[in-house]
Amino acid sequence: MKFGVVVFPGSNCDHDCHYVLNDVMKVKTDYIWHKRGEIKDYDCIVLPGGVSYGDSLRTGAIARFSPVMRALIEYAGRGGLLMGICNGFQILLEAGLLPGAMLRNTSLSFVCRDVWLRVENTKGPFTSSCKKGEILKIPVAHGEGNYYADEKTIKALEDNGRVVFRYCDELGMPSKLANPNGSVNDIAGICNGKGNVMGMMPHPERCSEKVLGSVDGKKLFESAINFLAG
Amino acid sequence: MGVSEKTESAEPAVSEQLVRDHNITPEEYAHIKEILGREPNFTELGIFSVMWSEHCSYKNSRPVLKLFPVDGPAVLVKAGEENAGVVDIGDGWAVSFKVESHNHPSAIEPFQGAATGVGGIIRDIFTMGARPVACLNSLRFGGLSNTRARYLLKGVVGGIAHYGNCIGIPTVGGEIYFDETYDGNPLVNAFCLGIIRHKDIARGCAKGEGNPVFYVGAATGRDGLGGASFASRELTDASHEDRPAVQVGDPFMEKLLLEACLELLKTGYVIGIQDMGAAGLTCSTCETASRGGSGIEIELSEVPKRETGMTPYEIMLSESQERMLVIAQKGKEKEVKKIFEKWDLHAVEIGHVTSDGMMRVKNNGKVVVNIPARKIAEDSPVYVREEKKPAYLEKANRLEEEKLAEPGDYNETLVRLLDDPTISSKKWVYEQYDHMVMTNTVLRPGSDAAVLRIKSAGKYIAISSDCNSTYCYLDPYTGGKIAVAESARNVVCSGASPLAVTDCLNFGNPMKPEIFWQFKKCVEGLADACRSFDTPVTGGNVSFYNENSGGAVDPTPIVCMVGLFENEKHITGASFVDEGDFIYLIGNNRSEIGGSLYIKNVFGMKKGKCPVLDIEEEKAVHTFCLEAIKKGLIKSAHDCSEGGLAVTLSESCIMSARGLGARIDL
Amino acid sequence: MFLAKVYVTLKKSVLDPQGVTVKHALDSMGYRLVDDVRLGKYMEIKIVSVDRKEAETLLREMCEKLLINPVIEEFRYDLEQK
Amino acid sequence: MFLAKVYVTLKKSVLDPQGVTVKHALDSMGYRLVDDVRLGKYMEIKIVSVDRKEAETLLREMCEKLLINPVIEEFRYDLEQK
Repeated sequence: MKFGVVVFPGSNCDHDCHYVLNDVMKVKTDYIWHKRGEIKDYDCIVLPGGVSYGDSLRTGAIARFSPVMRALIEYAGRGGLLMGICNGFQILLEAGLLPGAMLRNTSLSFVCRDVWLRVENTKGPFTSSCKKGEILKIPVAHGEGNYYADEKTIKALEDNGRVVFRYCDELGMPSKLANPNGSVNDIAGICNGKGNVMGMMPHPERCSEKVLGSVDGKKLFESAINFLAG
Repeated sequence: MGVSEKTESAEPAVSEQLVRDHNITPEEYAHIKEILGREPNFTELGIFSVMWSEHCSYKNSRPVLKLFPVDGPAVLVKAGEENAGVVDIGDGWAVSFKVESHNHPSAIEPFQGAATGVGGIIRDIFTMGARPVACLNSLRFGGLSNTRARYLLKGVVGGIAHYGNCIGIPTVGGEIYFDETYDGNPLVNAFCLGIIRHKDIARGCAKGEGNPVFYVGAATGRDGLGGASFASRELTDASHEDRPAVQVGDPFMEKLLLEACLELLKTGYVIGIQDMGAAGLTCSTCETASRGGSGIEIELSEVPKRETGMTPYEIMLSESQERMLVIAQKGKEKEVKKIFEKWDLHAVEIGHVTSDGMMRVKNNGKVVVNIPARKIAEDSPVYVREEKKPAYLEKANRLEEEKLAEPGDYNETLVRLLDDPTISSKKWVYEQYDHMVMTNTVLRPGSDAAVLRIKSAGKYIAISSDCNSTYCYLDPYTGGKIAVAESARNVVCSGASPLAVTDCLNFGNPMKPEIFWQFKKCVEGLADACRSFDTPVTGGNVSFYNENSGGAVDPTPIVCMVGLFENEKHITGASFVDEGDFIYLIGNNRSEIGGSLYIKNVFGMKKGKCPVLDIEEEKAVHTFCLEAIKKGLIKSAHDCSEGGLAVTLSESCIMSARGLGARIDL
Repeated sequence: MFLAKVYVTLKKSVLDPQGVTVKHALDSMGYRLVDDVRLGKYMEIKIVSVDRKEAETLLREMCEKLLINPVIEEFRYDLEQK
Repeated sequence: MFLAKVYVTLKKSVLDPQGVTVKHALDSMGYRLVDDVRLGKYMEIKIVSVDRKEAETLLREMCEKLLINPVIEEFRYDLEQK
């Protein structure tokens, strides 16, 4: 089994994701430089958080034109597992691999704190080891995580169980205060039709070790590994 | 070889007025002519002015800074030797750290002023070859009732968040005080710490005749022209018109520069490396040549420029951000270029090392600057300023405590103290900083000290930043000692033992004898405390001329202390843990309210005797606390500071996960 | 040489948090006559070309491909010969 | 009712890092004819007034007091009667 972590100029969480996968989960993991044109023999690829290209113009707008994106679109088309975290999620949206777009947080400022997520769908590879409705405490760190899509897209996402995570309070109930950015329907993470491509704003790699205060994030990586092991 | 008289763009002749405009005294001008053996031209005058400004040469503070203890078994690179000090943390690993001020640019443009302050201190760390892993900041603003202070606060916090979040280095702690003394002259002190193996420590020196000198990073523009000398002049109402082109930071570019430089340093092809900070190309060229005991020659037409028609004066003094000077091994030019091309960065050979000890600058082949490198870098004038005990002290220290009515309602008074912006929670600030990136943050902001793990070295460190400027106003010597003691206390409360210190000394105009007296007394206090705690000073920064139309700001010597954990199990938080735990007060609780936030809030007074600091008792408290933690007897520890015992207890309750209370028998 | 001025605004259907905040700030400063505020991006792009048609096609292509996110933004532009 | 369109740009002497990054991106996408890119802010403000002079004075005041940072930004505007 081999994982890949894509590195764009300005990616900041590439080392963090690589450490969790390679050193904590003990899975062979490579870095994939954004100028690489084709991708072969990877079981799962992570688009890490960070501020690719300094968020010039729009977060993720420029990264999507890197050579690696063409290869990733083809890889995803073949059913390869692809997980976009924070800036990685924004890049998936800009590349059209997931529908919708990110607006500035309604508070207008960057927010870095723990949030609670309710697991809405456990069919996909990244939540198969979680229980439906389970509550996870995972940190967010972004300035533009206010997910938006037109009504038709939102309806399609909700009706086909493609909302993977929703912001909620400690008890799992929806709450305006608990939503860190104003996302429509408190959406924190979605997946594509086949479920092999997922994007989420919170950072699971920041809570996969006891020393950092929570291991809830580890469940996502465990799910992917168990799913691949079959 | 003299300097060609005629240069293409007619540079102004060096007149007496021009010399004064450059803050150079007649004696200093005579010294310049002696060094050159002739009159300096316009560009050379600008170079001397910025190299001999207080900001770069510390000409007024150097004799006093010699009081600091700078040696110690763990010190690998001493204060003053390089861009930042380096301290051993065992098993071949070390930390490089420093704190620097960006007060004056932040008063003019808070967002970019603070952002470039963060960018500059980060460069000082990776220029040592260290991987930056944590930033902190100490901020001071005027009273929040004043709209300008609110505007500056919003801009500075925004700038720090923008730079830190974009470059991906966590901002893990710091402190913010609000006091009328800082109206119009905020203090923005930025700290950064990096991790490095002993063998990888890089030096800022140019050695080996013929070795190529590379300019790497952003193109040069007319940013912050004369920033260094500008920082050495007071900020008065006039300065709003005197707005040099503001320096703008590009954290994305610096992230590329950081990765490229660290990758380059691994190849072993680097002889010397230095960031272009205040005084840009000027400072980096003459300091590297001076340290290497060699000369350097550069050609300005090779320097990548962002604007057209820049004169040699502008190119040499520009303070454009995100630029480095790299001296590489001859014959490795191709390899150096390849690394920077990978990261889409300029890497242009602009000159080479020479053996004649001269800093020679050419423009299209014509020599425009020819100065002995060592003389300008190290022979700056040194002054022993006049000091005079300030008149205000006698009155300020007198406080008839018996005349102060006891609080009618103690609860109301406590709530009022907790509402003071200096004490109240700073969550709304640090939640704008990404304080978790790099997944090393074990104790998050809000506790006494930031605690980080260092994955590669398998070690844990604590960092704290402190200074009570009111105590320094009432008694600079004791105030200085307390700043160090409190920083050490915060490190000890987290379970680490203090290792070393960096400081940022923010004071008024050194030409005023009362201000220089405050400065010297504070440094004496800091030095004595550092000696007592065995925490050498590894470097730092002096920022003078922090004044506004109301006079000098209170003396503010910010002390940042780094501590090392023996074991991960010793990490201790500040909030109460379980119901039924016993609460102990370690050390004497003397009834002293001089200079307290209590009398400032309730009586609007900044008066009284500064609290006593008995160093031996303080050391005993530290030793006791650390031993108790190591024996596993302590669940949480919090140091008593602003607001006193009542506030300290409240904080430990408020921060506790399950909203615990406390019952105390006085 | 052509100078393109591109005005990018959020689609009407998209809530503009920035605009709302600025309007409140102006209200609190006493500017009651402000009815609505919408914030967007303004871009100046210099295009080296002598043929207006070529410059315009290039500009539209760059906008649609990179400069604008059609899901949430709309744009209009002026093209001046310099 | 007046509609004010305000165009805010960084002063020429101030570095525009975002503009530089977008220009590089366009270059790498093959748009070689782009000579320079500068990013700024675009604002649409509806002012309830019948008198152009009043609307204009109000607009200028709001810009100088809140909407513009005079240290690094400059602005121009159009004012249309609706």
